Amino acid sequence: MTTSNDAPPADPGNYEAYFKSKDADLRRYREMLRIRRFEEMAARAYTRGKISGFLHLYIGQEAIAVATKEILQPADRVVSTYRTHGFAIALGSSPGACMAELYGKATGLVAGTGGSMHFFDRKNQLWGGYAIVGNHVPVAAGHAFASKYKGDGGVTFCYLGDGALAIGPTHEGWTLAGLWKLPIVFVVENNRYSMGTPLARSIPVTDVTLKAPGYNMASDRFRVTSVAETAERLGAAAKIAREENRPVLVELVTYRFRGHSMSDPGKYRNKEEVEEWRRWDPLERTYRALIDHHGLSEEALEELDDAIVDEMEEAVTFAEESPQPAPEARFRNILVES
Amino acid sequence: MTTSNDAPPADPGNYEAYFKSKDADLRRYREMLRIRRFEEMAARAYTRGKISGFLHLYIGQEAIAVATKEILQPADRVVSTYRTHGFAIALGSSPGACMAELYGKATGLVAGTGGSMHFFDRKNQLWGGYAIVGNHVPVAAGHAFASKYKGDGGVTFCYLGDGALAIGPTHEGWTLAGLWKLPIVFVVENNRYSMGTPLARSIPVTDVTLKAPGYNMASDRFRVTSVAETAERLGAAAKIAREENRPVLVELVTYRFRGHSMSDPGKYRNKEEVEEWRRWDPLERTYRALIDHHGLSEEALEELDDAIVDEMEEAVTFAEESPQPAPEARFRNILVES
Amino acid sequence: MPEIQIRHAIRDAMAEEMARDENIFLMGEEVGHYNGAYKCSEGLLERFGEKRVVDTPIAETGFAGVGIGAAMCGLRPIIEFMTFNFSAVAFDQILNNAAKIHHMTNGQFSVPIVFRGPNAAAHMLGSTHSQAFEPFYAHVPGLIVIAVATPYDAKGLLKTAIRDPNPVVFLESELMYSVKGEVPEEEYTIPIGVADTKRSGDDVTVITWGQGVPVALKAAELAAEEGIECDVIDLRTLRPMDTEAVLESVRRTNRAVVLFHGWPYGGVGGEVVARIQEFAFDHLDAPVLRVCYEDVPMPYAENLENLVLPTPERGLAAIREVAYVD
Amino acid sequence: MPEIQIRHAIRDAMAEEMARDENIFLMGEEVGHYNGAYKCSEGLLERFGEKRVVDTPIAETGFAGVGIGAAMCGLRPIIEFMTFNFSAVAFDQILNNAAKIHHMTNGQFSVPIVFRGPNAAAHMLGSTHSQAFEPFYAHVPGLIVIAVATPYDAKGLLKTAIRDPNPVVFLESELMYSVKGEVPEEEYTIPIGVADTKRSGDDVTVITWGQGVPVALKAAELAAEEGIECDVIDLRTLRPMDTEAVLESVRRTNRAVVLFHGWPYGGVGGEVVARIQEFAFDHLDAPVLRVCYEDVPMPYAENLENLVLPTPERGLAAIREVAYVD
Ligand SMILES: Cc1ncc(C[n+]2csc(CCOP(=O)(O)OP(=O)(O)O)c2C)c(N)n1
Ligand SMILES: Cc1ncc(C[n+]2csc(CCOP(=O)(O)OP(=O)(O)O)c2C)c(N)n1
Ligand SMILES: [Mg+2]
Ligand SMILES: [Mg+2]
Repeated sequence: MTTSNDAPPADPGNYEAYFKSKDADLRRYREMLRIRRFEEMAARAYTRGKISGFLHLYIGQEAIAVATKEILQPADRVVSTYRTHGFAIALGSSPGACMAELYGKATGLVAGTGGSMHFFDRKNQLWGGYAIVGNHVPVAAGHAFASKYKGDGGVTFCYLGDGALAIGPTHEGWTLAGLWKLPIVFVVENNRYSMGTPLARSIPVTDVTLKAPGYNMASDRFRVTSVAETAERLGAAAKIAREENRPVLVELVTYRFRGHSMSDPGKYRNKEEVEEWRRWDPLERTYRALIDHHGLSEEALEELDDAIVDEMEEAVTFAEESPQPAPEARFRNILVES
Repeated sequence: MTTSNDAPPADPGNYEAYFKSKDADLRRYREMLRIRRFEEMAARAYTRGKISGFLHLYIGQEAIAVATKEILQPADRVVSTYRTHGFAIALGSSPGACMAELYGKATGLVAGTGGSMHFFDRKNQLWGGYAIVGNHVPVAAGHAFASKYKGDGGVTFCYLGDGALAIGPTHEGWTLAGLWKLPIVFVVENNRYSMGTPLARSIPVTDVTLKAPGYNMASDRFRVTSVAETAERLGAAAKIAREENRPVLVELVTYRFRGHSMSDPGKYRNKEEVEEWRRWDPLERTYRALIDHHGLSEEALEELDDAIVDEMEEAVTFAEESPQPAPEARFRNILVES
Repeated sequence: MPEIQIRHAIRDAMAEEMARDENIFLMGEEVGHYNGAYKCSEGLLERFGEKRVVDTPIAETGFAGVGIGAAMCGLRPIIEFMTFNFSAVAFDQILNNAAKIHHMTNGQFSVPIVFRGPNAAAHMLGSTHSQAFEPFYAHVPGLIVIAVATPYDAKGLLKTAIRDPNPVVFLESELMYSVKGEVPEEEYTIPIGVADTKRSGDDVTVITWGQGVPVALKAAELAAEEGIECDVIDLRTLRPMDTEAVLESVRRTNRAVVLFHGWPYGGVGGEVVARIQEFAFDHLDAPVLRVCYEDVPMPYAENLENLVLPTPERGLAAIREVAYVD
Repeated sequence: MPEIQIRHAIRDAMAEEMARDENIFLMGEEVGHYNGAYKCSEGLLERFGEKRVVDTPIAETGFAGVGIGAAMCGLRPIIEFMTFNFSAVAFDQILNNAAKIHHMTNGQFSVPIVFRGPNAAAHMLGSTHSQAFEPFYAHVPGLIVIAVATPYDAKGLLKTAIRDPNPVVFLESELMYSVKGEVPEEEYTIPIGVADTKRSGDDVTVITWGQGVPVALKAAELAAEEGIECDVIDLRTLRPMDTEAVLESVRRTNRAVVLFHGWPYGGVGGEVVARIQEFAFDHLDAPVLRVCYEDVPMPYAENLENLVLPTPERGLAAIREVAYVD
């Protein structure tokens, strides 16, 4: 695999390479939009005081979750951070259960014990949902260790932010994965910032893949501009992990359009920067491709959008109408009742 | 700087390159021998039950400490591990105080509070003496941070074992040093084993300098066969750290001839391996160079040896005759009495 | 006296000390350009520059260790943990380096450093972000541990902590950063190891600290309405503990409740109970009770969190119980 | 019954369980080719192979985390810390992952894992290598904490710990690995949460665990020579604690001493005292005393270490004090 720099294709309107199939692109658009609309409604509920605690939005990075779903095989696992709504929705979690979790309701994905930062949905292959930066990386390596131990052929996809590169647990997880040749893909979602800190103030290098040789990992690096390219290249990484039983490092250059969390005004970056990145918003590009390239009508996409908004409004209604956890619930699942 | 492999010069008898000066080589031989004799006597005292706890010997690696002393400047600092006797003796600590520390006596280097693993001797620029693998690396980076903060021109020499490469604190210390461009030289004393674990079971790469680019560090790598070469190349690294204010990684390929600690029989390596490395023992090579190359007599070196043995026997006597710490001493230095 | 928020008392303490001694620097995540995750360092980067207000990557072990190493060289680091939950990844640095270096070097080196940040539960942050860390640090000889609950105490004790030649763990509260209180214009400091009686009464002694203080005061109010007058003792320093202040009060009231934010097992709460029964045994008319978190990981759901947290009502119940009120 | 050393009881427990269930594996530093730093895994690599006896580099956070992740997948890791002192660098994994994953996933995942290794002071290893870690782990809901002091308890409880579906912190003792005792040939297990009375008497209750047990028994012997008969209760499980066993005894003796290896502040010792005074208040004729380490980092020097450690003599003095003997 090659290490390309993070420059986007010269022209956002160039759709030849990665917008080949109308149906696929429509499906991808739909999935990305479902995530975005879900989070926009969550943000609104947060502002209305219906949701508390931390709320970290994935807006701008949806293509990554959707691409992951495309290449995920039954024995595979997805392990992520506190910025997990996108993965849950993409992998098939019910928006109602997700929204109810944000509301801290009994019907939530984890019955209100975790909230936004701890989405886990085993049946949909979502294995978390971790909020201490970097401490899921050794755990994910442990999943890959188990796959190899059992020979189940599964690959673990471990997502981490650019802010998780300086911390020790990430290094130890990478080291053991490289040493023991574990089937795992470490995907660095480099959205340029950890809270207000740009990558250049997080680590001594700007090309994360420069670290790969030190762990004997194969690597790839590119800017996320379409689901198709992301799925193709993540798939190639997974193929190496699966067939050669070794870890692969993939740096995805992406961008979050919202603040770090709801409380972050994002003063550390200027309008121009955000606007420049908006031109490359995979959702926006897919929208344009569907119209300019695949010839869909704005009305058709409008209808699709309305349907999604309905779905997410139902999710909100479900969350609002769901009961709070029973008081005794606070004593449940501390230890496994045997 | 180049990255050379760890192969030794073809012929141990080739003295041209690094045994140029009779006086210097004699001094170097003397310093290495002082360390070796000190530790041999400590080992004997340990077997006689005079010393307890852990005792990690530096035998085989003495050239590194002696070379460090040659290039150390007044504002510089040396930070090392629990395998520190060599540094203490080379940097000028009194063998009596060192031996008394091993005996847990009031006259010890740290008055019997630390023992073998915690040699600290501030006036001789020895800043420890740490026994949790890797946890001195961020601390050493902190010394370098202070040098830069104060502008004292000092360079910190941080020594760590090959076994300290997998652990997170090392990664974090390297990351901050690279990010903040700190004047520090990280010297990996790769003696091939961490306890019974060969490097190949510690990290996914065998060339440690492959990690340098990921931290934006310059690097060097070579096999330690003489004080002169080691001093020259460590000096070059220190020059970069000092003048360019940036961290440098140096991997020293070396070997310990004794077990990990006194309790380790070293079953994990065979006689042949140890014998092969003995041919490259810098002390042995320097001895041969003094005789074959500089024309000294065996008798002369015999005398030198006797004098050193006397010095170390005095150290033992001093330790034996020194008093134990006063009982109240156990309540001292818990907090700074202000 | 002007009323200011705790976050500003903390900022002012740091600013005044940094102005006094240029060896003092502030280091942590988002302390500079972002002005602090909870705005406790607002304006400090602008005033003191990047040399002395240092933004770090997410590497608690790394920057805690750098702080320790810098302190050994005579600098005076203030290390901010965005919250103390994140000090768990730096635990070894605090336990084995900060707390022991002065001792294991036989006094050749000292570690004048302050580790500060918010501690214990905020609101609906889930189990990994709602923990009280004083049980882990107050247990360790070689450390000083402080927990503050008012702007006055925060400023006075932080200045003392910064000037102290020892490693200090300084516990704040995210929930209380906006709490306002009077703080003198003129310079002052508060000594380490001295508790403060925040309310006086002769019926029951309530020992508390940090986030527990407002809960304890409210509980004491409720008790007063029932005619039970409480001494509310804010320990302020958890290690070393002002045992005498506690005993003096218990010898008067013969009854004690310990109210705090944190899990029940052991910890500072257990230590307070153990000392009272050991040194005031003959004065006790009732067992000392603890009011704190239920012994569970903090759930996210609002209703569950509220049930787990210590409340004035639970405090009152304990006060009534030790006072044998029906 | 054959007499075997604790190290072999531990090895046999692991070997028998590994033979029973191939999802069980042992992982840690030097556990394989080196046969264990303290030879607790002697022969296991040879018998079970590299797949199930996994040597690790020095990366406690890494392999603790790998164990947790593997346990979530249905494997049954036994993670050996060469000593628990080195678990400090893995503290976050144990506190925030092992202890919380079952809870924060609402039971979707569980973490059946055992963290085992020697705990507390050995002999002249200095301050960073002589620490008792139960105060840090017993404080945390979501964990089970066990400390063993005999070959019989070690084997029976380790087997139970390995079979338990929860994360277990299993504390051993370097000083006691060679201690011999009877262990039945036939299969047996010991339930979690049940204390064991290691000596019976009606005058004073001595509560102890782990490395404290032999010291407490010796102290009880000395006391017996003076006519004071002690109940010596080995808690064995520190979390959950067998409070009833302690209370039953104290209600009989009306006097208690807690003797253990570790620092005084808070911790398991503080918890035992707090529970006794809370639930047996009216039965106590004297304050509960604690005999443990002095509140200092462990010095290396032999004479100083001996002064810091709890001894039978110090135990006897406390027993006499609570018994009001002269
Ligand atoms: C060990 C630790 N330190 C600090 C934090 C607080 N924190 C939460 S998210 C975050 C920024 C992470 O940024 P990045 O890894 O780039 O992920 P992103 O938010 O951009 O998705 C910080 C500092 C934490 N959760 N854990
Ligand atoms: C965090 C931690 N884990 C384990 C240990 C136990 N231990 C002490 S030294 C050592 C081996 C270190 O080997 P290396 O780093 O190569 O240094 P060397 O002994 O070869 O000089 C181990 C495992 C420790 N001290 N700290
Ligand atoms: Mg980021
Ligand atoms: Mg080594």
